Amino acid sequence: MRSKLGLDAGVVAEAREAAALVARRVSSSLSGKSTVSVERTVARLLGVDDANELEVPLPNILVDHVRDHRGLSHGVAYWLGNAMIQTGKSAPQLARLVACNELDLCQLDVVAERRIREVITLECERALENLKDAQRKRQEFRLSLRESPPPLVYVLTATGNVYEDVTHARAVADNGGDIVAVIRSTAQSLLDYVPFGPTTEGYGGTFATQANFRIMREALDEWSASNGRYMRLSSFCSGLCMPEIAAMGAIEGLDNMVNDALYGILYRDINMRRTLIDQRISRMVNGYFDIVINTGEDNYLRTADAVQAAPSVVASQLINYYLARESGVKDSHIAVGNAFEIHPTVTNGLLIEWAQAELTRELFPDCPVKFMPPTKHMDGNGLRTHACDTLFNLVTIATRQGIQTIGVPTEGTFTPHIHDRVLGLECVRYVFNSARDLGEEIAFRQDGFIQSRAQQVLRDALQLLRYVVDVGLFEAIEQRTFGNISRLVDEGRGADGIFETSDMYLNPFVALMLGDTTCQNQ
Amino acid sequence: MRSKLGLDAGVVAEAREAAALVARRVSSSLSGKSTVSVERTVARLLGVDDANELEVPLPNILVDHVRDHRGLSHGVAYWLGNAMIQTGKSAPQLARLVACNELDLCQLDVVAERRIREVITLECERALENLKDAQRKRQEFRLSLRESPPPLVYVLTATGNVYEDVTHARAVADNGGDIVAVIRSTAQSLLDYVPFGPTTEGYGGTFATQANFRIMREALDEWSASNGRYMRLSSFCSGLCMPEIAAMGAIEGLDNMVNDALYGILYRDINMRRTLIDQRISRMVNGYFDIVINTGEDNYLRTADAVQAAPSVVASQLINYYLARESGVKDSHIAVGNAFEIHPTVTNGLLIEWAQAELTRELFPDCPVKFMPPTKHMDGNGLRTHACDTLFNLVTIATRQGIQTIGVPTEGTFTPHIHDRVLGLECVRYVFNSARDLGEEIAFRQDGFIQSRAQQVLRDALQLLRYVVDVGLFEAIEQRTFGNISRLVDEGRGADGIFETSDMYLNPFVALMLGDTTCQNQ
Amino acid sequence: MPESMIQSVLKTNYGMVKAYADHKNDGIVQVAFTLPVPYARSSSKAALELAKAMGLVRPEVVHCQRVTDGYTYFIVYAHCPHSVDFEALQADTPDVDFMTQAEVEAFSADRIGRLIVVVGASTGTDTHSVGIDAMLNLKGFDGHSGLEAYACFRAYNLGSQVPNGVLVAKAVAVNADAILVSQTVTQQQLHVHNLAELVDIVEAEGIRKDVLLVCGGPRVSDELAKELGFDVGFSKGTYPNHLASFIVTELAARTVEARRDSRLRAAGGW
Amino acid sequence: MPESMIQSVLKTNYGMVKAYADHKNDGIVQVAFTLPVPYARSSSKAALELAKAMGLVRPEVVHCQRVTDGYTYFIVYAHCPHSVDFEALQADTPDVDFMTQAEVEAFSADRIGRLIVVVGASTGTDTHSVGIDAMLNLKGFDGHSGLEAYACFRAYNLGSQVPNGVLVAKAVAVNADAILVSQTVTQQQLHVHNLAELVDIVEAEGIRKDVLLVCGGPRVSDELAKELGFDVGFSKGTYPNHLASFIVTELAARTVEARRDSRLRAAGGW
Ligand code: B12
Ligand code: B12
Ligand SMILES: Cc1ncc(COP(=O)(O)O)c(C=O)c1O
Ligand SMILES: Cc1ncc(COP(=O)(O)O)c(C=O)c1O
Repeated sequence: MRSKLGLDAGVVAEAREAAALVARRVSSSLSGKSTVSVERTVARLLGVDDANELEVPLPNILVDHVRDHRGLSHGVAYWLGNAMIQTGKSAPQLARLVACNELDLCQLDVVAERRIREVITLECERALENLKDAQRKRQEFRLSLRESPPPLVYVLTATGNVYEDVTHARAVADNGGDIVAVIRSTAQSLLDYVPFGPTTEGYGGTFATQANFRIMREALDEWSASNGRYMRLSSFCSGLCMPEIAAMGAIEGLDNMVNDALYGILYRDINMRRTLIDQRISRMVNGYFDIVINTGEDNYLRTADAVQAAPSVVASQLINYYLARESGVKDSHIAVGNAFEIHPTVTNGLLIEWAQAELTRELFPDCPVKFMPPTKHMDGNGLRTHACDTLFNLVTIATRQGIQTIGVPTEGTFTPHIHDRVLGLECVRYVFNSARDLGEEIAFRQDGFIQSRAQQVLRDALQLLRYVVDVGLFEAIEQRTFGNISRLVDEGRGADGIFETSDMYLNPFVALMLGDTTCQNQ
Repeated sequence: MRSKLGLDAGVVAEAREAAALVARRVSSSLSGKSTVSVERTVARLLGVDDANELEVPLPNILVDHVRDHRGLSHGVAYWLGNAMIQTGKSAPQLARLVACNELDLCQLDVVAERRIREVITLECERALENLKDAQRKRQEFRLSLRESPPPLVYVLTATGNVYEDVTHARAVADNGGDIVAVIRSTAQSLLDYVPFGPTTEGYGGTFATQANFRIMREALDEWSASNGRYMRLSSFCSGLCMPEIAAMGAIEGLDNMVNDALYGILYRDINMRRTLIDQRISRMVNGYFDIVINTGEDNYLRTADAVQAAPSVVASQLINYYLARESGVKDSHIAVGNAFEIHPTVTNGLLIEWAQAELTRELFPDCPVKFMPPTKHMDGNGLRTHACDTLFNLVTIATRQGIQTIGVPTEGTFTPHIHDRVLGLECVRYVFNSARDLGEEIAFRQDGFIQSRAQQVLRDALQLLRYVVDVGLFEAIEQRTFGNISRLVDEGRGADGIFETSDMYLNPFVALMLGDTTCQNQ
Repeated sequence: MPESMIQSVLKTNYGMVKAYADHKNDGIVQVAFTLPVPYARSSSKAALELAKAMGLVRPEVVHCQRVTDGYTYFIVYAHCPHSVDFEALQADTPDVDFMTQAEVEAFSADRIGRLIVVVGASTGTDTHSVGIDAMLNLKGFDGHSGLEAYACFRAYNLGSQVPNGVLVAKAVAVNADAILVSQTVTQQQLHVHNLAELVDIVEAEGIRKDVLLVCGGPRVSDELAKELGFDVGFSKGTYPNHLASFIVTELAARTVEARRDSRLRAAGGW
Repeated sequence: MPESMIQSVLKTNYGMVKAYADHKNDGIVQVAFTLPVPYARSSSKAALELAKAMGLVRPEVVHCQRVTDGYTYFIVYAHCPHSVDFEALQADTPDVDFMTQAEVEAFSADRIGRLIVVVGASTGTDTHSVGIDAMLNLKGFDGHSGLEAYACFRAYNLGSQVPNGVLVAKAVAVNADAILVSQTVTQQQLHVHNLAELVDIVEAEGIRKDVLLVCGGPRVSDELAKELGFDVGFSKGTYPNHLASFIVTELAARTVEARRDSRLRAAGGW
């Protein structure tokens, strides 16, 4: 397709190269490091689940145990592999023994490293194969049903009670939503463990637990089967347990994950290195299991001015994209984010939004780009919000977005009530259908307002990327490049969960997952 | 400006010629006829106002008196002129004498016709000059203030109580409306007289009386003066008193009048000939006093299907336009109507609306075309209506309409509450500003959906116009050409108010007004 | 397991139904109105007071907006402690089964066996005819033909703006089984005044017992219709077969009753 | 003449204010809610009953919509017979005059004469910092600088997600005159729980009398704040100078009172 915006291919190429360089440098600067949450992810992928009577999850008990015994630099896989050889027991069995203080993993005799590697790699392969099997079954189920054409309609539920969320999710499905995302309780991101079991209390959202995933997954599968249309499930790979959530998602058959490389740093004050290591593994898992990831550039527009911050959105989209590629995620599974957040009183604001949405679309031609609704400037006037949502829906369909988070009339007031989602969805259906082919029908005036705006934003994004290349991503974040928020490299939560890996460090999943997806990609 | 729709200039020209021919034939078929309301209009323009103690308006008493004395074929001007000569009294004085049975106009000695013509023509000239004077003052007042750029925002009030209407009108002005139209009570159209005095009871609207006009005019002038922006006033020249309302509007300084040639026939079951004679004079008055008239093709889309009825809208716009031109109304004062009435579930409905709105805009380049909101398919769901209104507002601004009647969230439920207007206006402001230059920014794909639709509608309209030329307007109406409604030429209300004029018939206003505007036009 | 748990957690007690936002029985409602008070700090308190007067708990003004001098618009959210006995209402309101056109025709042939005459109009000053046309004209509504298309009906549609007296006179003239009236404009209760007038005229004519009196319109509910002395009212979402079903069932029932009455009378049973 | 007539026709009796749609005292209100009942004929009756339970008269369901199995959304219009005594409310709620930044600084120099120390944060699990930043940071809000920019303030902004205990500890450490807390997430009354916790901690620390306790946020009203034991609450539309005006006026008043108290105490007046 020809560029509707008259973009300069040279500028595009240069911006891509700069972002790719930033991503590569981040990766290499973090090699030789892992985190407690990455190790817990290894445990989870090997089947460790459950919690003790104090509700401490076994993956935490296991990893803390190894850490307390100063064995973490070898990786939890190393100790599990060795223990499997020594005891003939599986990872879950070992974890349970550790939890009842019946086993000290690090006191067992240690066999040769090669032997451990062989055994544990085989275990990891088997674990992945089992999960892949389940994923393939799910894919068959999905393909046996109808799916909506893009833009896929993404709707949050956030009651705090997973059973109420199911009711809300049914309403979403009944009214044409395609993806249900259970938003998480305010407290979760900063917990260095994943709560256990079904939960019925949460503020601003519902805890992401494996049981909750399963309850929602079952409810959606049931709906899908009886209505002949596949409903996707989403959650959030973010916070201190980013990669674990990815593993849980893979286990429970999620289809989509909000999974931004920088969100935790900027909006949860999590340590930079911690987040960047965690995101790498979480994305590997998502990539390997074909879970679509969504980046969160929308957030910048909520703490910075949307008109001015536009170049930083593009710069971040490209960095986020290349970081995902570094983790082996395919283009078709990277939904880079953007939002309709220009103040409603800006003259020609709609044109600026249109330019930006089209720009995102054109910069990522093979990605299911994700567009998010106005929220920052929404207030208690539901009709005003609905009018903004209507134009937002229009730009979404006209610029062929891949995923759209819907706006709801109470966006400026509270986590929406059940009918707010229904009314929001009604508006989406109306606009998507009424303006279905508008995008194809119209061309923008050459060098007019829209084209010039998009070209300018792209040039400014390139400027910004050059700057990030120059000073490095950490320094750029310190300098408020994204969302007008500054974070320091040595501050933030969770830094104590980072550790240096030894020469003996083992995590076979990385090689297995990357190897595999690299093949798939070719 | 180049056609955005790729219209065929030949088809446009042919359609115009056909419509002009229809209009000319209507005019000539009705020459030699007048109506009681036309005669009452003559009386009103000569200053006859007021009512008797039974609330019968003096213009009615006067005209009925002449009719009862079988003098109507000479025209009321003839008898007034003669009486003035005989008694030295003014028209209002004479009317009052007639009303108290103290004078029998038709029993006075009759002077030579030439003498009567001279005197009464002078009187008419003087009357017009006085009104023109007032109108010029109003124009100066208007020009001394700010006015909004088009689209002018037109808002109804309809409380039934003129004083409550004033409150609503202030809310309209405060929230950015440009034109206030006091909608009329359900009963008014079929009354063969104009009620008298301020009224505080009405259903679905407020009676259009001269006192009510004055009350609203004063309130708007006061608002205009203190806020520095001119507020326009509108009413409805329709029903059995069409031309009288025009006169009252001219007297009270109205700026705008809904004034359709066919509405009364189709939607009020008024006799065709009666309406067509009345509209001719009412438009003469409006044209002479530079009152912008609005046609009502929107109504067809409420009783017929909007997608299918599109050609009939164009055909009617052209006929309405040429009938107005026959009455001497200038292009700049003919706001031909159209509405956003396609069912919200029609796929690509927005594109069809856009094509039609642009078509109206291009067919009438010098007219302030008027666009009306969705109502037919609106229901009790205010948010759904608001979403439709948002896209309606978008098409309005993108196609450079001259006047826009706003939509309100309760359109499908009841005559709007005071805040409904405010919320509707808020949406208009938002969209007009946010999409201000969208129209200039975009071009339609050549021979794409939008262009093809507009071209097809135009071709079909030409077809229809050829048919109307062939069978005549009366027969076409009988055959449900407009709004899917059939009316018969000899049926409908008010036929008994038509009369044949004699050779002595006098109505100097016609020549005075037409002569004058013809000069202005050149 | 989870499924059954969901069931039990969320099961509604129909004897005591409360509003729902996102937690069972949270009772959240939204209330919106304009008050004739200026846009100022004290005004929001007035809005809260009004909400409290409705018995609402913890009201919160989420939006307030100046309308014009001395008028302010409010949107309030609050918890509504009131509940409704839905079980009782369900028992009171049997959900009716309507017949299709064919079923109506068959039923009528079987049970009535003659042409049923109906006369309809949009009366008073109301010019809205789409509703009555939808009921009577061949074309009907949304793909459902009007009564004209039914073998068992003879339908007269007098159109709109018809004086009530004219409609009743026509009904008398053609010996109608049912009078059908449509009303759309409701501002200042116009429809109520006009429908009441129609009932008065029908009663004055002494034919109330001989005709079915049916009204309809977007804001006409069955409750209102009955309150005003009609046999039934139809609102938004009515199809001609709903009306037809009502007429034939009701006429059949009346015929049976009339027969029984006359049998009773014959047997000296009164 | 007409003008005065309009005045008299439409003049509102502030002692008895009713809702307004298009006729004085028409009392029309709109109510919207979901009920956990199926989408069926009987359901609308449930909505009408709920409206009646609120004391509403002539309720009318203008819209009802299926949400999902067993849930239906309603929009109801009705006449609300309740009225509000606005005169009394006006008397109770004096409309406050806020000082500008310069006025605050002058007032403070004159009446307080020392640096005022304030400590603020968005506490608990709430990560929304834009509100507290708007109050404290140089950049401020909508062109109004935050307290950092005022000569008379020393402002510490601890950011968001700050445990209440940490905020109070900081206040103790720097001997703060005022503790400022921002709360945005209100779902399931999170803000209420969290604000109550803060008050408990402050009281447990025994410093309640020594600090001004101020909270703010989009859904925090002054009423709620006071109910929870704060000195004041600020909501949407607050500018830093509003907060500053409150702090300096209150501190000045307390200083006067404290002096009087100590004079009284010195004079053995207790
Ligand atoms: C079409 C229309 C018109 C057309 C009418 C043309 C015509 N020949 O009918 C025109 C343009 C002429 C018009 C004029 C006016 N209109 Co109008 N109009 C509408 C509109 C857009 C649609 C109504 C409609 O046709 N609905 C479709 C039909 C099929 O639905 P229905 O009537 O509800 O009928 C269904 C049921 O109710 C039921 N039913 C109806 N009647 C009957 C009868 C029986 C016996 C049975 C069994 C069932 C039944 O069955 C039908 C099928 O399901 C509405 C807005 C809206 N969206 O509703 C405004 C609306 C009805 N109009 C309104 C008004 C105020 C007017 C005017 C009075 C304005 C004015 N002052 O000039 C004038 C009319 C003057 C007058 N004397 O009446 C208001 C009424 C407000 C109120 N509640 O009081 C509305 C709601 C618009 C608004 N918000 O202002 N209007
Ligand atoms: C920006 C934003 C975010 C940003 C916050 C970034 C940041 N660093 O602050 C991000 C993207 C991170 C975010 C995340 C979430 N958000 Co948020 N967010 C918003 C948003 C869009 C704007 C809020 C805002 O900045 N307003 C602008 C400021 C200036 O206004 P303000 O806070 O009201 O402050 C003014 C006054 O209230 C007052 N004030 C405020 N504080 C104080 C303090 C004092 C002392 C004083 C005197 C005055 C005062 O003065 C200020 C200036 O006038 C709102 C939607 C909206 N339109 O309101 C949702 C919203 C607040 N978020 C919401 C939610 C649920 C969340 C999440 C919990 C979702 C989730 N589960 O993931 C997460 C947060 C997780 C957590 N732990 O808290 C909900 C809250 C619902 C509710 N009522 O409970 C909202 C309403 C959106 C919605 N409808 O769902 N959010
Ligand atoms: C990119 C991104 N990640 C994560 C989240 C939420 O997750 P958390 O629970 O970590 O705040 C959001 C919230 O909107 C988000 O935008
Ligand atoms: C063209 C036109 N004329 C007149 C009217 C209303 O006037 P009346 O009072 O004659 O029904 C309308 C109502 O919308 C209209 O569209």
